[in-house]
Amino acid sequence: MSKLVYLVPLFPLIGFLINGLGRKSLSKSMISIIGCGVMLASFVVSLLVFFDVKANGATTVELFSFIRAADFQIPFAFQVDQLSSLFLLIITGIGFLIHLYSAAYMHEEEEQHFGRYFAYLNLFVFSMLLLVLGANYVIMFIGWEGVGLCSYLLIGYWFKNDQYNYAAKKAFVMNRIGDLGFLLAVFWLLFKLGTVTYGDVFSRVSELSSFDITAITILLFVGAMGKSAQIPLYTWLPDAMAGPTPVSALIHAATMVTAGIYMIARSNILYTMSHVSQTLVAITGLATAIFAATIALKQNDIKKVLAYSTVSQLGYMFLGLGVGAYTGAVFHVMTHAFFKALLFLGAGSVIHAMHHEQDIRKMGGLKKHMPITHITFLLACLAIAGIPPFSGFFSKDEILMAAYSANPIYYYVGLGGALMTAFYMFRLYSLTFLGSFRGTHEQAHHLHESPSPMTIPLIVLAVLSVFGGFVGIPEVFASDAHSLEHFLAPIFAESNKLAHAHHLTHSQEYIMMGVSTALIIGVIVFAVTKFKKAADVNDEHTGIAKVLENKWYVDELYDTVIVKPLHLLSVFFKNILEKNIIDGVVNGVGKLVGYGSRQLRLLQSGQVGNYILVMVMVMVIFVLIWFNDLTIMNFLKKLF
Amino acid sequence: MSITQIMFFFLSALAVFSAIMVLVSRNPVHSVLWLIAVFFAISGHYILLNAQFLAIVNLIVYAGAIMVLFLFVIMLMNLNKESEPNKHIWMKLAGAISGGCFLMVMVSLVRQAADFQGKEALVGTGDIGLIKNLGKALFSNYVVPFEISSVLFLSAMVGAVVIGKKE
Amino acid sequence: MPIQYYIYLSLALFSIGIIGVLTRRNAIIVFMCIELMLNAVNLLLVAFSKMHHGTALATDAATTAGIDGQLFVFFIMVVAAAEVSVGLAIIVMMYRNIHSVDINFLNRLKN
Amino acid sequence: MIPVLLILLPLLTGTISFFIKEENAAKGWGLLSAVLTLIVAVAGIYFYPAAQLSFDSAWLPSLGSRFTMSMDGMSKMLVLLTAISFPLIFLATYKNQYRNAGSFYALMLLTQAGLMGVFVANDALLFYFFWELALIPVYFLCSLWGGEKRIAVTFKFFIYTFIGSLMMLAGILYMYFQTADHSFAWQSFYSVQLAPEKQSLVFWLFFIAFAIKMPIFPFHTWQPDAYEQSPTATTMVLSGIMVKMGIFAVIKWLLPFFPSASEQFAQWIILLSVIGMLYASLIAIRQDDIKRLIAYSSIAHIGLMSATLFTGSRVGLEGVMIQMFNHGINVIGLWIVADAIEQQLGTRKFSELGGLAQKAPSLAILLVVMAFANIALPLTNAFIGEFLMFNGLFHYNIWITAVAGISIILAAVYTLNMVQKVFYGNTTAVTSNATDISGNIRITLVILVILVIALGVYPQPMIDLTKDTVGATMAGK
Amino acid sequence: MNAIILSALLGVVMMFSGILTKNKSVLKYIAAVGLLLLIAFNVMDTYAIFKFDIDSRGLLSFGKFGLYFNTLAFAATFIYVLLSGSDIEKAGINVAEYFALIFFVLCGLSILSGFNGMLMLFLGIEILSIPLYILTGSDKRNLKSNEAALKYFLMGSFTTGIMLMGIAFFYGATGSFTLNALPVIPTTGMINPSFLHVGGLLLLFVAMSFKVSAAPFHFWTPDVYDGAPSVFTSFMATIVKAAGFIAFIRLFQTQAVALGPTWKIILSIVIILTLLIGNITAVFQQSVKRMLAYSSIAQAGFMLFALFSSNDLAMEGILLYSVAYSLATIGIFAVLIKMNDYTFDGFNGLAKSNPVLAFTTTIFLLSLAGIPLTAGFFAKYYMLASVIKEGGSLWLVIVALFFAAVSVYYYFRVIQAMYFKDGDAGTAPISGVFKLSLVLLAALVIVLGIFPSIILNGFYF
Repeated sequence: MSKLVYLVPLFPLIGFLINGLGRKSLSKSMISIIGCGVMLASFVVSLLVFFDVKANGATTVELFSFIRAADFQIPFAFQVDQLSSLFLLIITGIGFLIHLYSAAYMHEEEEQHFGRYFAYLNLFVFSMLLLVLGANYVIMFIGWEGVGLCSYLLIGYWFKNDQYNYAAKKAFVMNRIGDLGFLLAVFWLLFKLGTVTYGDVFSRVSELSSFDITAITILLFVGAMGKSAQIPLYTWLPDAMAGPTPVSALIHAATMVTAGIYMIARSNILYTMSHVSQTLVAITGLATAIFAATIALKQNDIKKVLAYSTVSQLGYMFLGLGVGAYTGAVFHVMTHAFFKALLFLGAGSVIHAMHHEQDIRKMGGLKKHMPITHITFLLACLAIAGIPPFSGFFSKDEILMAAYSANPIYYYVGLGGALMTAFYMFRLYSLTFLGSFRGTHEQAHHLHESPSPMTIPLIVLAVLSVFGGFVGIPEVFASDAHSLEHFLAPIFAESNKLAHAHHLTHSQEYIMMGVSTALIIGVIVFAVTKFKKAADVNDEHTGIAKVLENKWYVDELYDTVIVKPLHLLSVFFKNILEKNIIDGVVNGVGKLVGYGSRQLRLLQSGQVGNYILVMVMVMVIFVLIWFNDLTIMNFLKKLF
Repeated sequence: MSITQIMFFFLSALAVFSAIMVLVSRNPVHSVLWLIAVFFAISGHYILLNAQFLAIVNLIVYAGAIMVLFLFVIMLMNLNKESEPNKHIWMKLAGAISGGCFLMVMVSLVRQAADFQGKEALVGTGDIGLIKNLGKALFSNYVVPFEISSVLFLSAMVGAVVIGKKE
Repeated sequence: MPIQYYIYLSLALFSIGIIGVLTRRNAIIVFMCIELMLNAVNLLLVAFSKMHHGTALATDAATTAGIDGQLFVFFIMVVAAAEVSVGLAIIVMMYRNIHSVDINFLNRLKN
Repeated sequence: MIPVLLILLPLLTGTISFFIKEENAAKGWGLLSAVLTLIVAVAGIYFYPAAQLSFDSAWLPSLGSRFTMSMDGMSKMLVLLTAISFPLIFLATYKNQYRNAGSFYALMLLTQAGLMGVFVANDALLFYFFWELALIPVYFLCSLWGGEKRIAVTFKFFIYTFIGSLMMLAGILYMYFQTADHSFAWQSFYSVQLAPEKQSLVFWLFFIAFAIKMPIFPFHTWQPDAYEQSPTATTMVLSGIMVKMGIFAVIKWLLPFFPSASEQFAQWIILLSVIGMLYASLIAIRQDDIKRLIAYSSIAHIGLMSATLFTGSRVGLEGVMIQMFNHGINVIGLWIVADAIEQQLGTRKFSELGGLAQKAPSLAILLVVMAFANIALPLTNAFIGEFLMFNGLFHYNIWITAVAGISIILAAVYTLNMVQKVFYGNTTAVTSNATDISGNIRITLVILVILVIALGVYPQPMIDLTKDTVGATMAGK
Repeated sequence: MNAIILSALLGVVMMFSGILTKNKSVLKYIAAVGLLLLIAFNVMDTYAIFKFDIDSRGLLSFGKFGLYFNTLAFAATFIYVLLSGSDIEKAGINVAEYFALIFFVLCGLSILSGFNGMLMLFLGIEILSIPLYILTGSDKRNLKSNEAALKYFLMGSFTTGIMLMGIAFFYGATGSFTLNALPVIPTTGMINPSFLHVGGLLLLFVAMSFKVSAAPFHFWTPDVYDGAPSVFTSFMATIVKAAGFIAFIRLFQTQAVALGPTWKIILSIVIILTLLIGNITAVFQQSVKRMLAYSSIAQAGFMLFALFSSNDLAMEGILLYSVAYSLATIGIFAVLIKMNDYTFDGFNGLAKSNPVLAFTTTIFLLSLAGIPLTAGFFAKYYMLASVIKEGGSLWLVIVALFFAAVSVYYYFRVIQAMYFKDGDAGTAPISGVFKLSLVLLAALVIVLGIFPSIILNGFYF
C-alpha cells in the first residue's frame, strides 16, 4: 500500500488542475464535488497508508531522480513512516472537512472565483503533502515554499482589497526570510555530507562537527520561525487572517504553520545533538507563547484572537521540541489541529452569520441563535484551555511536564501562558456567545445557524477535540496507554537514547496537574463573569493595555528599523547612486568627449599663421624630446 | 684673415641683414628688393664655393625671373605702399620667439654634432660646380628626374592657366 | 671654410624665413619668406656638396662626389619656379575675389 | 553542417525579408523561418550524428583563422534557447504593428544568425565577427522601432558594448600572437601557457567585454534604458538571449584560457556581482515601470550567474548552465506580459495600472506563474538553477552566499509588488476597459509556462545536456 | 616605370581632348579608359610582360609592393571616376584640365611608390602637391575654395622648405641622397647616427606627417578638405593620402634603425595626438564634409600604426587599409556630392527618400568605423595586429580602440540622421547607373570584409 503513497498528493494535484483549468466552465457544485472528492480520496489512501505503516513499518518510495548534479543527487522520493503518515492523516482529514465546510462558506462567490478558491486549496494540500512526504530536505523545501505560495494566493484571495494583498505579500516575504535560512542549511548539509536524504543524513550525523550541527539546526530553525510564526517572524500570521476563514483554519492553524514543528521533529536527531539549538528553540518557543498570549488578551477581532492564540500554541510546541518532548510536540500539533480548526470554523460560522462582521465587541448572545456552533466552540475553548479530559489538556500537559524536567522556569512561564490562554479564550467566548447581542438590527434579524455542510465538520472536529487526547494518555494515569508515543517511537528512538530523561515522580505530576487545572478553572470563571456583561467593550485603553492592543508596536518597530531604511536605501540607490554616480560616470565620459570636442575645435582657428606657429613649436619640442638624453639641454643651459 | 674669409663674412652679413630687412620692410616692393639682395649675396657664396653654374642660375632664375614676377604681381595689385595692417603684437612676438627657438635648437644640435668638427667646405677649388661637369651628370645619371620635372612644369602650366583664366 | 659657418648661416636665413612666415600678413611676403627658406637650403646643400667633395678628393683626385648636392639645388630651383607660378596665380585669384592679400582675411574655414 | 545551416537559414531568410513589402507576409515569413530554424536545431541536436554538429573550412589562411564551428553541450543548449525563443517571440508579438515590417523581421533574423554564430563559433576571430553581427541589427531595431528616447539610449548601449568588444578584440589579438601555430582556433588559445602576471591584463580585456554584455554591476547602466526603449520583441532577444552571450563567453572564452587570473580576480568579481545583485534588487523595488523592473531583476539574476561562474565550483557551473536557459525562458515570458499590457493599455506605469486580474484573468494567471518562476519558486525551472548556483557559491564562501541570498527575499518583494500593483486591487481609469490577452499571446505564454514547469519538475535532461562542457571547463589545464 | 610614363602621357591626352571635345561626359569616359589602360600597363609591368626599361640609375626601384600599390590606387581612381567623374564639372569649367591634373597626381603617386632617393621623393611630392593646390582652388568664385587653396599652398610650400632642410641635413650627414644611406662607422660596421642625420630625419618626419595630416601638423586638413570642391576632397583624402603613407613608410623603413628608441616615443605621441584630435574634434562637427575631414585625420592615426610597427603585417595592412578606407570614403563622398545640404541635418530622412543611397552610405560608414564584416574591420585589425606583434605596446592599442569607439559616435550620427530622423533629404537627380555602382562598391566593401585575402593575395602573386 505504501507504494501507492504518490496517490495522496496526486489527487489534490488533479483537483487543482481540473478546478484551475475548468474554473470558468464548471458549475459550483461540480467544483465542490471535485474539490472535496479528491480530498476524500486522498484521505482514504492516507488511512490505508497509515495502517500499512502501522503494520509493516516505514519505507521510502522513489519516484524519479530530481536533480543529479556533479556532487550530489537528489531523488524525488517520498518517506512513508510513522511521522509522515500521521501528518498525512491530519492534513487530508482536516483538509477534507475544511473543503467540505468551504463549499458552503464560499457559496456566495462567483463561479470563476469559487473554482479558483478550490484550486488554490487543492494546490495547498498538494504542497503540504509534498512537504511531509518528501524523503529529503529538498523535496521538503519544495513543499515548504509551495505552501508559502498557496498561503500567499489564499490570503490575497480577495485581491481587490489592497489591504489583503499587502498581508499576502507580507506573509510570503516573511516566509521567504525563513526559507533562506532553510536553504542555507540545505546547502550546508550538501556541502558537508553531499546528501540531503533523511536516512543518509541521520545515519551520518556523526561525521558533522558540533559547530556544523549547531549552525545547520539554527538555520533550519530560522526556516521554522518563518513558517511557524515564531518571534521575530510571527507578524505575518495575524495579518494572514485577511484570507477566507476556512483558509485560516486549514493553513494558518492546522497544517502549514505546523510545518516547522514537523521539520524539527523530523530532524530531531540533529537537534538533540546540539544543546545550543535546543535551548534556542525552547526559549524562542516559550517567549513566543507568552508574548503572543499577551497580545491576544486585548484583541477584538475574533480571528486575530485566534491567530495570536495559534502563534502562542505554536510556541508551546517549540517549547516541547526544545526540551526534547518530540512526541509531545507532535501530539500537540495533532490536538491543536483539531481544536484550532474547530475554533476557526466556528468563528467562520459566526462571521457567516454576522455578515462578515469580525469585531467581538459587536457580537454577544449568539448562544441561542447558533446552538451547534456555540456548543462546539465551547468544547474547543475548553480543549485549548487545557481542562481535563479534553484533548488539549493531555498534549499541553505533556509539554509542560517535559519543560519542568528540563528547567522549572520553563514550566512556570509556560503555565502563565496557559492561564492567559484560558483567559482570552473565554473572554472571546463570553463576548461572542454570552450576554446580549450588540450588533445592528439588520444583523440581529439575519442571525441563523449555519447549514449542515458547515456544522458537520464542526461536529466531527468537536468530537476529535474532546476525545483526541486519549491517544496520548500520560503514564501517570495508565502505564503504556500513550499509544502515540509507541507509534512514533521509531522516529525518535535515536534522540531518546541520547536524551537523559529524568522523569518526575507521579505525585509531583499529580500536584502540578491539580494546581494548574484549578488555576485555569479559576481564570475561566473570572473571565466569564467579567465579560458576560461585556464591561470593557468601549473603554479607551491606556498604559499597558494600549500597548497590548497595539501588539507591542512590533509592526511599527519593524517598519522603522527594517522597512523604512531599506526603502530609503533603495531610493538613494535609484535616484542618486544609479542616476548621478554610476550612470553619471558613463555619461560623463561622453560629456567629456563632447566638451573636449568643443574645446579642440577652437585650435582650428582658421589662421594660417597660427597653424604654422604650432608646427614650428612642435618641431622645437620634438627636437628637445629627441635629444633629451643627450647634451643639448646642458648646452642650452650654458647658453643662457 | 684671408680674402675668402673676409668675403665670406661680408656676404654672410649682407645676406642676413638683407633677409632681416625683407621682414621688417613695410613696403612690399622694398621687401622684394631686399630679397634680391639676399639672392645676390647667396650667389656670391656660390661663387666662393666655386659653384659658378648655380650662382648664375640663381641670379637668372630667382633674382631675374621669379622676383620680377613677384614685382609684377605686387604692381598689379597696387600694393606698393605700406598698406599691410599690423599683426597682433603677441602673434609677432610668438612668431619671433618660436623662430628663434628653432634657430637655437638647431644651432645647438649642430654644435653638438661631433662629426662635423674640423670638416671644411672646399672654397675656391673643386670643379664639380662647373657647368660641364654638372651637365654631364644631369644628362646621364639624372636624366630621369630631369624628364620627370617636365611633368611638374606641365602641371604648373595647366594650373596657372586653369586658375588664371577668366571664366 | 669650416662647414659649421655655412650651417649657421643657412640656419639663420632659414629661421629668418620662418619668422617672416610667422609674423607677416601679406601673402606675397609670406611666400617670399618661404623662398628665402628654400634659398637657405640651397646654400647649405652647396656647402655640403663641397664638403663631401673635399673629403673624397683626399683619396681620389678624379672624384665627382658631391655633385649630386649641386644637382639637387638645381632641381629645387626648378620646383621653386613651378611653385611660384602656381602660388602667384592662386594669390592673384584671391585678390580678384576679395581685393586683399591679407592672410588673416582667410578665416571662413575654421573650427 | 548543422551549425552552418543554423546560421545560413536566418541569414538568407532575413536578407529576403528586407524586400518583403507586405506586413503580414513579412510576419508569416519571419515566423516560418524561425520555426524552420527550430526544426533544424532540434533535429540536428537530437537526431543527427554528432559528426554533423561541427564544421570546418578554410577562411583566412594567411591569418590563421578558419571557418570552424562546433557544438558542445553548452552550445547546444543555447542554440536550442535561441531556436525556441524566436518563434515564440514572433508569435507573441504577431499582432504588434510595425512600420516596414519586412525590415523589422529581416533585422531580427539577422540577429538570430549572429547569435547562432556566437554560440557555435570555435575560432576566436569568427566568434568576434558573430559577436558584432548580433549587435548591429539590434542597434537598428532599437533605434528604428523603439520608444521616445530610443536614439540616445540605443546609441549609448551600442557604444558601450562596442567599447567592450574592441577590448576583446585587443585581447584576442594578443592571444593570437601567443599561440604556437599563430591560429585563432579555440584549441590553440587553450594551449597557450601564459605566465600568471601576463594573464591579468588580457583577462581584463576579455572580461570587460563580457561584463558589459551580461551586464554586471557597475557596467549595467545601459541596460535598463535599452530594455525600456527597445521594441519588446528586441528586448526579449536582448535580455533573453544576448545577455547569455556574455556568460557563454566567460565559460568558453575566458575561464579555460586564464585559470590563474580567474582565480586571482575571482573574489573581486564575485564581490561586484553580489553587490550588483542587491543593488539591482533594491532599485527594482522602487521602480514604477514594468520594463525597468524586469530589467533590474534581470541584472540581479545575471549577478548571481556571474558570481557563481568564478567560484570554480562544478555544481555552480551546472547551475549557471541550466539557468542560462531558464532565465531566457522566464524573462521572455515576463516581457511578453509586459508587452501585452503595454500594447493594450499604452502604459507600463504601475501607478496607472491595477485590477487587471478582474479584466484579464488568463494573463494574470500566466503572469503569476512567470513571476514565481522569476523568484525561483520550487518546481519552476529557475529553482533548479538557483539551487545549484547557490550551492556552488556556498562552496566558495558561506557569507557571500548568505548576502546573495538576501536577493531572493528582495526578489520576492519586487516581483510581488509588480503582481500586486498590476493585477490586484481595483481597476483604474486605464484598466477599466481592458480585455484579456489574444490567442497568440496566450499560446506563447502557455508554451512558456509548460516549459517552466516541465523543466522545474524534471530538469535532468538540461543538466545532462551540458555535462560535457562543465567537465571540460572544470578540468582546467 | 610604365605607370609614370603612361600617366604623364594620359595627362597630356586629357588636356588635348579638352580641346577636341566639349562634351563633358565623353571626357569622363576617356579618363576611365585611360585608367584601365594604366592599370593594364602597370600589371604588365608587375609581371614583367611589357615594361619601359629605363635605367633610372638607382633613383627609382619598383618592387612588387610599389607596383601593386599602384594597381590598387589606379583601380580606386577608376572607381572614383566612375562614381564622381560627372560631378567634376560642378567644380569648374575646365574639366579636361582637371582630369589632366588628376593624371599628373597619379604620376606623382607612381613616383612615390618607387622612389629610392630623396630627389625622387621631393619631385614626387611636388608633382603630387602642385596639381592638388590647383584642384583645391578650382572653384574660383567660391571664397572657401580660394581660401583653402591659398592655405594649402602656403603651408605646403612651407613644409617643402622644412623637408628640404631635412634632406640637406641628411645629405650633410651621409653624403648621399639614397634611402638606405646610413652613417656607418667603417671600422665596426655599426650605425652611427649623427646629430645632423637624426635632425634631418626629424624634419623629414615633420614634413611627411604634414602630408599625411598627422597631428599636430594636420591643421591644413580640415580647412582644405572643407574648402575644396567635394569631388576633389574625395580624391585628396583617399588616394593621395594613401600615396603619402606609402612614401612615408618607404622613407622610414630603412631609416628607423638610425633613430633609436626615442623614435617610437615621438611616433606614439604623434599617433595619440592624431587619434585624439581627429576623433574628438569630429564629434561636434555640423557639416558631414568637415566631419569626414577630421575622420580622415583619425584614420591617418590608425594608418600611422603601420609606420610604428613596420613589419610584414604592417605592409599588408597599409595596403588593405588604403583600399578599405579609400573605397568607403570615395563612396561616401560620391553620395555627399549629390546632397543638397552637407550638414548632418541634410541627411535627415534619406533612408525614406532614397533607401539605396542610405543603405550604401551605411555600409561605407560601418566600414570606416571598423565594424566587422566590412573591409574597414580588417584594415584596423591588421594595424592593431602589427603593433601587438611587435609586443610591448598593448597600451597604445587600447588607446586606439578607445578612439575607435569614439569614431563610432560621429559616423553613426550620419546613420541616425538617415534612418532615425525625419526630414526630406534633398538630393540632386540620381541615375540608375550611379546607384548600381554604389551598390557594387558597397558589395565590394563587404566582400573585402569577409575575404580580405582577395587584396592580400594580389600582393603575393
